[in-house]
Amino acid sequence: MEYTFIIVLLPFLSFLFLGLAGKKLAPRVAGYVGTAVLAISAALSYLAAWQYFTTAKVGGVFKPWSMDFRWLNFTKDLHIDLGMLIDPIAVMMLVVITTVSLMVHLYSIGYMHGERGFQRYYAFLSLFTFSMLGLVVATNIFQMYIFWELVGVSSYLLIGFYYTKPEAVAASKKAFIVTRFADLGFLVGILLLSFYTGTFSFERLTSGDASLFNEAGGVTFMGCSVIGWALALIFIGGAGKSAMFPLHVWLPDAMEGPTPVSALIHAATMVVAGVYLVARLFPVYYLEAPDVLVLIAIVGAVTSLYAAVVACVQTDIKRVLAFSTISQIGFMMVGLGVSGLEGHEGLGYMASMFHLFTHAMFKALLFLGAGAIIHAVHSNEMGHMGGLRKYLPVTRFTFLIACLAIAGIPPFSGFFSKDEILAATFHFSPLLGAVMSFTAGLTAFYMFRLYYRIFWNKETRHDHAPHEAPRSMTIPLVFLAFVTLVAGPIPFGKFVTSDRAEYLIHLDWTVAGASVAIALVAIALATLLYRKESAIPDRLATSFKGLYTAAYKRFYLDELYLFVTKKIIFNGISRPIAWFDRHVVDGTMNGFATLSQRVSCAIRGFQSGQVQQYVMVILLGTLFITVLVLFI
Amino acid sequence: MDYSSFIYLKEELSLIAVIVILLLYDIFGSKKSLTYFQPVACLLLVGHILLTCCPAPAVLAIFGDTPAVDQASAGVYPLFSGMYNLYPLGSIVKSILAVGTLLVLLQARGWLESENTVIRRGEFYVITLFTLLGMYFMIAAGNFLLFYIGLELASIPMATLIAFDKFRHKSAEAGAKYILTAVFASGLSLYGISLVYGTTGTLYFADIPAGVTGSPLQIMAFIFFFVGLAFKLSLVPFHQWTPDVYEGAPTPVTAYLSVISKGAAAFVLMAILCKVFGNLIEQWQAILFWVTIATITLANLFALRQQNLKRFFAYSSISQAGYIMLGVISGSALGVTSLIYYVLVYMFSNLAAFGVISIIERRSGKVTIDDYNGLYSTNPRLSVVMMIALFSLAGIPPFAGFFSKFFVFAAAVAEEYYWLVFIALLNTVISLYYYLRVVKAMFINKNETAIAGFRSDAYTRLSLVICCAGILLLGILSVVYGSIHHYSLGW
Amino acid sequence: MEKLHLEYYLVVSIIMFFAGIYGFITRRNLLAILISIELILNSVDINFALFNRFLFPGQLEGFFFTLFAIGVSACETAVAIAIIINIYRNIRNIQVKNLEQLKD
Amino acid sequence: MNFLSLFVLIPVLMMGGLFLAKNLKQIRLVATAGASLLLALAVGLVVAYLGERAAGNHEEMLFAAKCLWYAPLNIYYAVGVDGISVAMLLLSAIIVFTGVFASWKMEFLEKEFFLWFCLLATGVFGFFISLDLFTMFMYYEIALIPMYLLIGVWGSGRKEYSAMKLTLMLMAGSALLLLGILGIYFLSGESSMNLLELAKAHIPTQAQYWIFPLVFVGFGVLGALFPFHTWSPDGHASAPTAVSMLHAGVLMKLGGYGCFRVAIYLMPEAANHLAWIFIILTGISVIYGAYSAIVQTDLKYINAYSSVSHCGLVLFAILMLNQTAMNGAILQMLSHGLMTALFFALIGMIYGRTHTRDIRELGGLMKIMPFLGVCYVIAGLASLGLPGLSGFVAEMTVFVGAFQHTDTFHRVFTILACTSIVITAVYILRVVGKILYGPVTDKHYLALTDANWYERTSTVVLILAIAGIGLAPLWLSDMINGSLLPIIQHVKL
Amino acid sequence: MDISIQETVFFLLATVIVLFSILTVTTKRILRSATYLLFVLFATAGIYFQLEYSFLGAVQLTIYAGGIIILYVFSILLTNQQADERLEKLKNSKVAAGIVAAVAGAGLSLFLLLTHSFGPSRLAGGEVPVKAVGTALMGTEKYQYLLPFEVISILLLACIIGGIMIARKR
Repeated sequence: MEYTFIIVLLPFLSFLFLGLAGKKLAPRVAGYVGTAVLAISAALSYLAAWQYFTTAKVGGVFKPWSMDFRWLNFTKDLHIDLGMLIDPIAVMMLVVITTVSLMVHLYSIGYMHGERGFQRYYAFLSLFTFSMLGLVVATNIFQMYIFWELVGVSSYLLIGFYYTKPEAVAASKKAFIVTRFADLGFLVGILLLSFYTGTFSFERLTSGDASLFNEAGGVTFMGCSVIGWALALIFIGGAGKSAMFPLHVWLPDAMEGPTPVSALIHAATMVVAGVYLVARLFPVYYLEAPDVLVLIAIVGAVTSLYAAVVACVQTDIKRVLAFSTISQIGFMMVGLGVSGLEGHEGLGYMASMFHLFTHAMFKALLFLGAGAIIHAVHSNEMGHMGGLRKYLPVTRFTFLIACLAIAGIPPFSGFFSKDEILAATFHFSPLLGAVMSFTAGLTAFYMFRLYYRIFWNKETRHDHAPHEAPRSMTIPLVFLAFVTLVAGPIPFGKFVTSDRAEYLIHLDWTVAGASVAIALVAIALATLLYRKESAIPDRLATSFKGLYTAAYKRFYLDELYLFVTKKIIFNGISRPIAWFDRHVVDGTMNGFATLSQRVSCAIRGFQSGQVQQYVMVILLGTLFITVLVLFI
Repeated sequence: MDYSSFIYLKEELSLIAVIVILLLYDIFGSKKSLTYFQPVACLLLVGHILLTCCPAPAVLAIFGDTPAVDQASAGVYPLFSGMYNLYPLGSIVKSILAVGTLLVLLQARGWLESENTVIRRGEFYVITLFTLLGMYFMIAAGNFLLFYIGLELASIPMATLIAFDKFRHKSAEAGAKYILTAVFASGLSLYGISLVYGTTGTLYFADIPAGVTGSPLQIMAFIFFFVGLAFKLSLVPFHQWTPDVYEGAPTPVTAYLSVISKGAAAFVLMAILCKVFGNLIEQWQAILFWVTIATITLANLFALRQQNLKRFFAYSSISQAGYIMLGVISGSALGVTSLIYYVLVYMFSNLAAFGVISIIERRSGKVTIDDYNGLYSTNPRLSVVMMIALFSLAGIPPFAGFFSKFFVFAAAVAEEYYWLVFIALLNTVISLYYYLRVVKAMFINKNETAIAGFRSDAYTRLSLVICCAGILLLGILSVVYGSIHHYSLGW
Repeated sequence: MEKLHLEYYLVVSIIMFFAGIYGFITRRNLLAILISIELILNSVDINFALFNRFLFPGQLEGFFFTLFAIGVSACETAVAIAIIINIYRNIRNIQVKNLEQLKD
Repeated sequence: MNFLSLFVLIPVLMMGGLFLAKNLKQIRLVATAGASLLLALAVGLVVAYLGERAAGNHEEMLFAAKCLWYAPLNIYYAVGVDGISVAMLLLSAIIVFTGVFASWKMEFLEKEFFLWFCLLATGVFGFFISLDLFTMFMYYEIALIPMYLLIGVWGSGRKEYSAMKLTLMLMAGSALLLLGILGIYFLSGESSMNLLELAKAHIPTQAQYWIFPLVFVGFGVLGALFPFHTWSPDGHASAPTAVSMLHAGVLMKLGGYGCFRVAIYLMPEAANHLAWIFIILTGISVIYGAYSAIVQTDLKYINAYSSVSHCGLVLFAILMLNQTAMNGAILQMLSHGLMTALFFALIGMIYGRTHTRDIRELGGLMKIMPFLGVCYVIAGLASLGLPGLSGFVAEMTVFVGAFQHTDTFHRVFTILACTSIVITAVYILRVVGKILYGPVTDKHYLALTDANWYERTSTVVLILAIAGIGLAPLWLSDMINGSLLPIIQHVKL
Repeated sequence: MDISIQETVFFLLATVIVLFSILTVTTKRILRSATYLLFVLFATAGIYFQLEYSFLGAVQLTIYAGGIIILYVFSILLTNQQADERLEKLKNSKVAAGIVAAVAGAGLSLFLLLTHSFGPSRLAGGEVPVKAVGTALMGTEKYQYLLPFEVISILLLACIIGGIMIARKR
């Protein structure tokens, strides 16, 4: 399996090449180079997947394959290795990433055509792909952290691609800092975990060897075990990347980046890194800190519901998709949170991974479709769209497929994965299941609201007729739509499960039927409200003004963040500190100087120029010293 | 009557010979021949220095007659039955002083050749050398009488040097201030000596320690005596004459006062404290502790504000004296080595600075720090010399001042004077500030009307080159310190 | 002289000494200051002679010190007076208050 | 004379060459040749060092040589290097090299500038090769004093004030240090200034309690230890480019290196007992510097405060007294040295074009000078600890090392120190966003040109070094680790 | 109370010295001051005579009274044109400072002197023969003063040169 190394390395070489030589290349060539390299990577990934899933099974369990080389030594036990860990989820992620990335690369040739910094764009895309691939094949948690940071930076660079646009710059900054803040949790979590277990290695951590955690046994902090804390902190890192409530604020803003970037990073790959992280460490979570898993489930559910509600009222199509992404990642988190480890208990895990897979495809499809629409109308606002079905037929159909998939309508892929999550959730807690079902309904509603507002509804005037995107953009759409269509029945449990053993999927029809029913009702409602131009939505908005505005404003979370950063950190901490530094600390230092000068001026009269005074001082000095020595 | 002892007074006798020759030359030389007065004087002094530098035993060996070495303190040859002590460290200090005097004389040439002073040129040389001779006797004295006469020989003619520019009121005023305070201080000192005599019954250094019992009167006597030397060293609170006199005196005389006179006094003070009042070590260490702190701190505080460079250097030299006291207070061999070394380095540094001040004052009449603004743009070499000197005074490596400061601190720390060294060290920061003020004026400040560029005379240049060489090499060549240390081992 | 203790003489010399100091500090004429100094030196001379005579009559150390001190004080006086006269020539005045140009 | 002395000799010879140089061309020739020679020598030293170690030479100090200097005080001119000094020498050589290119175009007094520059270099190199406390201290001061004139003459803004403040504060630190050194010398009972001999001797614990703070604070002033760091913002802001580079890049490392070599190494008991005080101070430095940097508007101030934070981390890590953290400290010194030098070089180049360093007046520079912009972003990313660049390696090593302490006190401060990576991100991105991105704020900027060849040389060399450490840290880390062993054994009591 | 002649002489001299010392420093006229000084010096000489240091007394009379006082008188007369001390009143603060300094100093010295036990007086010897003085001045043995004698001659020479240099017109 050594060649898998090349999968990761190729994008990096491409990045170096494009980054250093890009300026001298024609833009088109740069695009081709990037795409070609990705194509090789993708091909190798498929090869690897095929080879792995066909050969790696030993005794009914997929055996991971790994290679390592030492990168940095910390202590006797702790060292960072860089390497490749090939196991089912890694292979799955390789496939997802290379596929979506390839599609995005291809799509971007058309979408980014004529943009300034085209070469740079491709360099960054390659960098991102490299980082993401490195992340998923990480053999140890520190390697993951390394690539974790790298994807963060590539995301930053890509969100800020239009660096002359202040909004883009602000969004990129926000994205980076919020995730960085979460990464702090991740880092501390790593430090804690590694300190007590003495290893970073995933293989050792997830081996189920309880002796690793012996040292931490009994160490508690604020009533929870220290490993629990470590895992919770690590989850914070994942929550940041995966835009879990309340760390999701960066994701909607990140839509300022080019749309294909949103498709790649902020829909399909990077944002699921958190899910992947939890999945990677799942055995540890399950065995050492089940409480944290419950926490994860709750956070996932809250996020999911929250995002779905907000998505219902957004008017920027990319924002809607962004909230939809947040919501769907919430589903995945819930799936993991409710899952058990072995056998049928592991349904949630399997479902979550499956959903990750299908979601990557259809969400990328949605974003790329949105890109095609934006490409056509040069706007993100729903208000500027409507009635586009005539102009963009390919986009429309692929978009519809994706909408159906995400709404959970069989036989589209989303139905299968989501349904399993719901089943697992109901199995875990009916209440949570109900919430998630409701959220699924909301999902169907806002997706079709989106669909209708774009392609149906009232047609807006355009300066020039919108036209279908070029071939390079539509091919990816079609390809992804195809995957979305066919991915559903994939026997996913054969490949990716919590215990790496085979899992036989059987649909729970009560749950499935109910959810499909809910979805259909929601779609019907959306059709009613938005298919034609109608006053009902506005009326609803005015009658539930408070709720509507709050949801539109995303429940004021951004304002809260702004308040915390601007008012508290910037004005409340930094300014006083800077003032303190200049006036108190530095003032003290200057004070010494001033004091010396003052004293110097104050005593000048002492040197009066009168010789008699001098003599007097000599005499008194002598007497003083005498008295001092003799009597004191 | 055994007059053979005289032959061992090679330093003093050769200096007297130089003085006499110069005196006669000045009186009887024709006007034309007097134009060579300067070179002749300097050459004679060089000869004298060479003779001084020859190790005493080597010279003594010529006469084949080595006097008995005092066993109690190795290396000391008492002459005139103890009236006069011949010892290597003394000779080293004498030769250092002589070199310093030579440098001063080199720097003084330009000034002496000016119209007003040329007729008093001969006197300047003779009197300067007389004061030097006085210091020699101070250093070599083995008896308070000889010490006292030496002290007066070093200070009374000095007053005439200070008042040398007699038509300039400031010079005259400085002279008067100096002689009045000097006489007063020597009066106190004399009173102290009288009480020392009264309580010990002898004036011979060698015999006094036996009589020093530490009675209160004796301590008072000691303190009164101490005032005389503290005055010469300008330790606080006996320092107030210094700035006024330094400012008023002709610059070469200021240089001479600040270096030669001070260096001699420092060494003599240490010698007498250790050799004569060794029994009072607790008392004089306590005194020096506070006096040193006061000296360094107060002088630094005063120096902060000075504009006139000569006054500035007066305060600087007061604080330097404080640092010298760190060597004295230790009372150890390390201390005396450091002290001599410090004096040597200080001499080169201060004379370099005064050389620059002197030549600039002569060429432009300017002596304030502000006048030096932009000096580097017009007189780069002088500025660099000045900067090196200032850095050396501030104790910045690789200049010798760093080493000398380090050694005096080491000497004091060796005797566990941590707080004293701590305060002294903090004061180095203040002193660095004011030294940098001058550097700043020369290098950083801009000035449209900077002192015009000029070429200094060969004598000044020679002296500055010697000084700079000294500053640069003394630290790096450890042999100087090593040899001083070699002779101080018997301390 | 049995009844005349050393201390009697010493008291006299101390009074002379500090009278001199008082004079030095208070007089305004440079020559008057110089005269005060003579008192100081003179009192010291007495001290030496006294100690020699009363305590250590074996050798003449104090005696000679006095002898030399008288000579030295003569020198001092001569030079000081020369300087004062020079000042007088410069500014036609020998008040000590005129010696305050140099200060700070 | 052993070849380490060349590190001192070359700058001195350069000074001689500069003194004789007649025109700008010759000055540049001398400076470039000398700096290249130094760089080559440093690289050669690294190779030679690794070779010796690989050959199984386990002496604590390699290439050691000494000759008696001041016999009465038993002072030697003693040189020798271990992995740590080798690393620092390499850093210094790189920064001197790039500094020469960064000051390719001086406006006036080129010769003097390079003379002082070489004196500074002499001090820096001498400090790192010294094994004798006396020479170490001497070189330390030699390195400090040129700063005064370099800032005072060639600086900008409130240069006189800043130069004076910097010099006085650093000299006050060195005054404390001197007392500490003398204390060590006399109280160790060894009457030796040699580091290795002193380490074998035992300084009485009681004495350590007062000497340690003196030495630590003395060096700490240069390492921007709170609250003695205030020279840094003003000093850096006023200094000319190359001087800022050298000062932040190398000179501040003297502080950390000294704390480590002298304070910790020679006084292990006091280090163990008093570390907590300084951990608090350095912890404050780390956070405080970062927070202060957030609100600054002058690029150099931002960077200066950032240096306070980063150098605070160095001292913080040293005080953790374990091998990993100390290794991290050394790596952080290297990393901070390189990236801060890069920062200052870039700021200098930007300032040289726009004549302002106020981030409120700058904007959109990425479009106008993409090369500088990209370099600035890289420097920024290195500063905020992006993997693949040096900052990450250093910071992670520090954090992992610091986390080896299990008590709450250390934990809390470690986590506090960790938070600095977030704050760092905030101010770095703020600056990058303001000055490089967004619309161009001043039409005049449109006419500005991108970097020249010499500027490119300077930045590229630095970036290569940063990325080199960031990508392949193992050899460096192992080299340092090997040399830390004896020290750690010593400190572990 | 039998008061010997010695005592009478001493008290007489002491009175003169104390009285005129104080007058010397307090009188307003400088010429008087010089005259009072002369009296003090005479009385001092008297003390030397009483101590049987006749040679010293003689030197005192010749050098001090004969030489120095004359010098003073001449210079006072030379400079007395405007320097009329009576025109200005002494500043009270200065007087107070002087008195404080002098009294404090005197008090301290007296205290220390009078509490010090000098040991028994060993009055002996009688008059010092002039020949012994001469021998001591020319000898190099211990308690002989050839070297100081030579050095003081140098001092005198130096002062002569210096004095002339300052005092002469050019």
